[in-house]
Amino acid sequence: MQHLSGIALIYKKLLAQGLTCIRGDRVLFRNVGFTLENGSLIYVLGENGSGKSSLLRILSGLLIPESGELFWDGKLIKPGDENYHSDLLYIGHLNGLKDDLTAAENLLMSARLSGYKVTAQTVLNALREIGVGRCSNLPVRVLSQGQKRRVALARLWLTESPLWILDEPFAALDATSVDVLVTRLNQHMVNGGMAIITTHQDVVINAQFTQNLRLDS
Amino acid sequence: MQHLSGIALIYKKLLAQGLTCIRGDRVLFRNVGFTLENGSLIYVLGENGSGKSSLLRILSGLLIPESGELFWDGKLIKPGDENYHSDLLYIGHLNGLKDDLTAAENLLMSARLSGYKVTAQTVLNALREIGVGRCSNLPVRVLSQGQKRRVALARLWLTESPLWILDEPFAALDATSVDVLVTRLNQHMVNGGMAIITTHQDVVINAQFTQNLRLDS
Amino acid sequence: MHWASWAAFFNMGGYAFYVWFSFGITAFCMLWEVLALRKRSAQALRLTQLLAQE
Amino acid sequence: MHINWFKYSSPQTFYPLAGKMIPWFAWLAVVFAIAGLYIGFAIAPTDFQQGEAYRIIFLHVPAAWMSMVIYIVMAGWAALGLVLNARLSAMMAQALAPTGAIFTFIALVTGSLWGKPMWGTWWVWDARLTSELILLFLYLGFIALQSSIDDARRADRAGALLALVGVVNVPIIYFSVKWWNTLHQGSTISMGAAPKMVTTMLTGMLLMALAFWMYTIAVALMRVRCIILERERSAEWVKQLSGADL
Amino acid sequence: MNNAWITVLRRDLLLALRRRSDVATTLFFFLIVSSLFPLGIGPEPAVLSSIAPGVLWVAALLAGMLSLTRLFATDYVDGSLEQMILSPQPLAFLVTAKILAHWIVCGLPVVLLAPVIGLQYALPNDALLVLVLALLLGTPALSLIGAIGAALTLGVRGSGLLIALLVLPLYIPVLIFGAGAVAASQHGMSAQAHLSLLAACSLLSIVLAPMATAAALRISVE
Amino acid sequence: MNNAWITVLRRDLLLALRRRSDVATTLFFFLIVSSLFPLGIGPEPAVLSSIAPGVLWVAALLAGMLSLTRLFATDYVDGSLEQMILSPQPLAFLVTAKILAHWIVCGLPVVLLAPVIGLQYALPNDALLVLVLALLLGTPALSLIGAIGAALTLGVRGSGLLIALLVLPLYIPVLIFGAGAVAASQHGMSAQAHLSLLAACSLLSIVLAPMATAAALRISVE
Ligand code: HEM
Ligand SMILES: Nc1ncnc2c1ncn2[C@@H]1O[C@H](COP(=O)(O)OP(=O)(O)OP(=O)(O)O)[C@@H](O)[C@H]1O
Ligand SMILES: Nc1ncnc2c1ncn2[C@@H]1O[C@H](COP(=O)(O)OP(=O)(O)OP(=O)(O)O)[C@@H](O)[C@H]1O
Ligand SMILES: [Mg+2]
Ligand SMILES: [Mg+2]
Repeated sequence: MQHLSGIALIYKKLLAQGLTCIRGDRVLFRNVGFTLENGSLIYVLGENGSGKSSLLRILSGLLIPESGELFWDGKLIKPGDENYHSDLLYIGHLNGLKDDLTAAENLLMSARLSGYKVTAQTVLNALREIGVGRCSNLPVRVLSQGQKRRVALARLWLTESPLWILDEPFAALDATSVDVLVTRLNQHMVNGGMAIITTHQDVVINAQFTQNLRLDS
Repeated sequence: MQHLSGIALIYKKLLAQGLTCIRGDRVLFRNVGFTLENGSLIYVLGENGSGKSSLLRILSGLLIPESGELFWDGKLIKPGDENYHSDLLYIGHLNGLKDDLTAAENLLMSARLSGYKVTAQTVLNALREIGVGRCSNLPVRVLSQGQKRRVALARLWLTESPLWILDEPFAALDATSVDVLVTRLNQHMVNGGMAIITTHQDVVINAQFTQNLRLDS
Repeated sequence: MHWASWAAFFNMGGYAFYVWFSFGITAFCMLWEVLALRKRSAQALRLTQLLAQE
Repeated sequence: MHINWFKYSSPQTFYPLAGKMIPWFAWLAVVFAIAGLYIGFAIAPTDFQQGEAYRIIFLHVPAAWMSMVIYIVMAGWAALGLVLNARLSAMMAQALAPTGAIFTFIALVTGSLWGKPMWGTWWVWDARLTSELILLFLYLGFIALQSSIDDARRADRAGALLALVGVVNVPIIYFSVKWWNTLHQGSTISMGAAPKMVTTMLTGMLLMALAFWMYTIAVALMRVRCIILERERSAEWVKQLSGADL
Repeated sequence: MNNAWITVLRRDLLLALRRRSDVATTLFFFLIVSSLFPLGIGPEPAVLSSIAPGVLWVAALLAGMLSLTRLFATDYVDGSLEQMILSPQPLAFLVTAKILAHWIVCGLPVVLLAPVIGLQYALPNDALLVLVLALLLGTPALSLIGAIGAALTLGVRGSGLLIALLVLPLYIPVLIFGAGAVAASQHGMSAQAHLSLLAACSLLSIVLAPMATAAALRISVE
Repeated sequence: MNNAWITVLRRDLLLALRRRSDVATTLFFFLIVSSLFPLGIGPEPAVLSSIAPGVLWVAALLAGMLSLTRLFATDYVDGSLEQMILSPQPLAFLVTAKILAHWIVCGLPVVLLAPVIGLQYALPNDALLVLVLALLLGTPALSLIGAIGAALTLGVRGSGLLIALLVLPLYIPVLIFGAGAVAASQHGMSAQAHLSLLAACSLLSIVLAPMATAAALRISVE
């Protein structure tokens, strides 16, 4: 767990079967299934409100589907599955940052919470990678929308999780940051990682195998 | 004030002089000035944290600049200037929607707050224009990120203000909604409206006169 | 049967208010509950039928 | 005999079944109530200490019993719903809560109306009275929580959790309140003042309690049917129901 | 009345009363808070009636504090506060609508329920009357003063401490005069003086608080 | 101790330190509530000291309530709650760190302040000691039980009062045993039994509350 090199050594796969999601009295999607293996990527596509975020929340275990199962490494994922959580990095619409803490403090705490032993220096490096090194000692409250999002995304440089689930990571980012992020994702794919991503923008990530999951009804 | 046709009958102009903004101990920009007239548009450009949102907040009167003046219709704009506010529509990063009210209720209230006498039908039409008519009776809490943004933007179909200040209106929207919004902006420009916009995406709006305001230091 | 007359029965040995108010409010609560429920189910059914017609 | 419980635990099959059961329980409630009231008013003698006011007992005690029993039954359904993820159980819990609250309210009001002539005051801070009041708060908390969550499934699970937490606490609350009142100076008149119960009185009370039981079941079934209708609005079988199924 | 003002009032009432159960929640909140004291202190009616004024005023204060901070905070977080500031109406004027809504939801129920709880606490009849009157005169001041505090603490960090220390002491006179009025009438004295002072508090805060609140709100969104 | 657990504890304490106004509000509320009653009742030491245990306990209870609403609400709004749920640690375990932080910030100050106020109420020395002991044993249970309510009311519609409706009835045993302990020692009896019961309440809630809270949190983010 100590070394934060990029190489994901874990070879596992995520299997989803017959996922159905109902919110209120609307069926968002029915019978969604896929297999995700090392080095491959899923784009979840669909218009606003088609259920992309809901699917991502189901995949990360935050939302219990109406029916269907998820398997990680061949084992059924149960709610609060610590084994799965330690292999997972989820960044949703919400940044998960505390307004009153500085960017560096936020990042340090969230890495520690995920079980990584990080130092102030590694944290600063991660913030620098995505171009908000200068803001590391500012409370998150005063940062701009894009800077906040970047601080949240800086976790991608601190994690060793093979599976990344990212909900619209590119929203509110400027062009430079989008490029930086794409590079990081490419690197993750090369290292044998897996990713599930939603976005409304056109970005190209190089993966060994790319699937499109369309949710429009 | 009653008719909600698209034609802005008011011919006024916005003049900014020597605006300087300092946050914390960083100078975000210095000596920014421009003139905005009927039918013309300003893109505010710059990377994350360069001060675009801050500039827009200054222009709308929410933030007091370090130095510099703003004139509307030849008169100096003071904090809490009701005359200016009635000619202005500002939509920032935040949607300004109450989670517990339905989309329709939210829109109705915000139009009334701006002094328009609208009916349930006009509100529903506005929501339909931007494609969230189906959600009109759902509490905003259950809507998806893009749907929430669209409800906030539906105000563009209810307003008669000549000056629109929009902070990243396209973020989180799907491709269809972006097109709808661009059409509405084009129409506003043709009607002699004015707009100040920030965005990180590439969208083309047809205005009689377009300025780019770049904030990178 | 130990009541001398109907009047005595209604008088309840001077405790008429307390006794009859108790029974009255109990009856009222129960009747109100049942009626409210009938109204609620009629409403629910009407709504579902409206939905079905659409 | 083998009964397929899973079949009856689906709202679709339960809805008509409940509809058939309601009249039976309703009539039983009426019959028991008439019998209980007859014994209570016509046969039971006047109390030598309290006069006729004691006849409130035929409502007060059964209502107090029901208020406590319903809470436990409700928590049981809630637990079942949480463990088995069974929708119908959660609905049953939700359907029982208002009836339980109403019986608690009746026990409080009738007790109050009894207290005024007997003790000379509408309310004393006595252990039993206080714990009944707290029970009312527990019911209301459950109802308020459920009604302020829109998503039905979430409301079920949150409510179930609260009911379980409450049921763990009810005995603790009951004994703590009891102890509180015995340690401080007790109220001058205690409820033990009622004389030893005569058999006729006991019979009357039991009959009224039975009537309340039947009433509770009938009303809970009615409410469950409403809840099923409201929740499964978009299901095909609900759309095919007509006014005759009311 | 003004259209925008009514809109703000209606919106806040709608939000508070989204369902009928929420109103009941407010009412039962007072019942619960006021039944806590006998459980702590014991059931003797004489003691209870002597603490009744204090209990009711504390319940009013608590209801205010539990809800008022949240009212502005949600507006701040979701951006409706910005929109209110940018509306073509004086902010101090709109703020009064918000405060009125808060008082209707949290102040009025205390006033209405107070006599019932007073009965449980064995208060005599004329003290009950004074109690209702005092609450009617005093609770608006609580809402108004609370609004300043709520506005000042929005998004502020270190200075928040100072502000809490500034605003909360302003509550104390209201509580003292309010509880004093009832106590006076319990002891057979006239409550007139206390009530006039309460009214003065409310009047003063109605003049000053909306402006102060509006100014604080403007600062908070900067 | 566990790394993630300490992180959560440190984060919450740091946040409280940065937002000192919240802490001040809690303490100030406690002060106001407990100094209100002498004003209404008059200065007779005998009466004051007889109501002291009840008043102090109720004040402690209500002060805790005031801060409970914020226990998980900000985490819920900014998404840190999701991240906590997804961390590779049992949620019920992490929750104990949050509750401990809440107790340190809101329970401990009350415990420390109580003897000072007890002096104002003319409590004898040994009763003061028992008061502090009782608060020390009982306030953890308040935080623990309150956490369940805070988790259940996350993101629900309606006023901040709902949490009070859920939690206050569950607080009653703690209140009774806590006030009872002090009253017993005032009457020259042993407070031992009450204190043991208080400890039992805290122990029981330390076993059950974190699990219930974790379950409620999982439900609320759905
Ligand atoms: C607001 C006032 C009152 C409340 C909330 C109340 C509550 C209760 C409760 C909860 C019970 C059931 C206890 C059990 O079965 O263990 C009960 C039983 C009873 N109550 Fe009350 N009560 C009130 C007033 C009175 C009064 C004024 C009287 C008579 C003077 C009275 C006489 C009785 C009797 C005789 C029983 C049956 C005792 C037994 O079955 O052991 N109650 N009451
Ligand atoms: N209680 C409810 N009643 C009705 N519809 C609901 C309810 N809860 C959620 N929904 C619907 O579920 C959908 C949630 O969508 P989700 O957030 O997954 O969309 P998304 O694909 O991520 O959209 P976006 O691109 O805007 O982020 C929305 O359409 C919303 O209206
Ligand atoms: N108190 C402060 N101390 C230091 N810097 C501050 C302070 N307050 C604000 N800032 C800085 O001011 C800038 C605010 O930027 P603003 O929100 O205007 O950016 P933006 O151009 O809209 O960015 P984005 O594209 O991300 O929305 C940020 O860079 C932020 O770090
Ligand atoms: Mg989404
Ligand atoms: Mg910006």
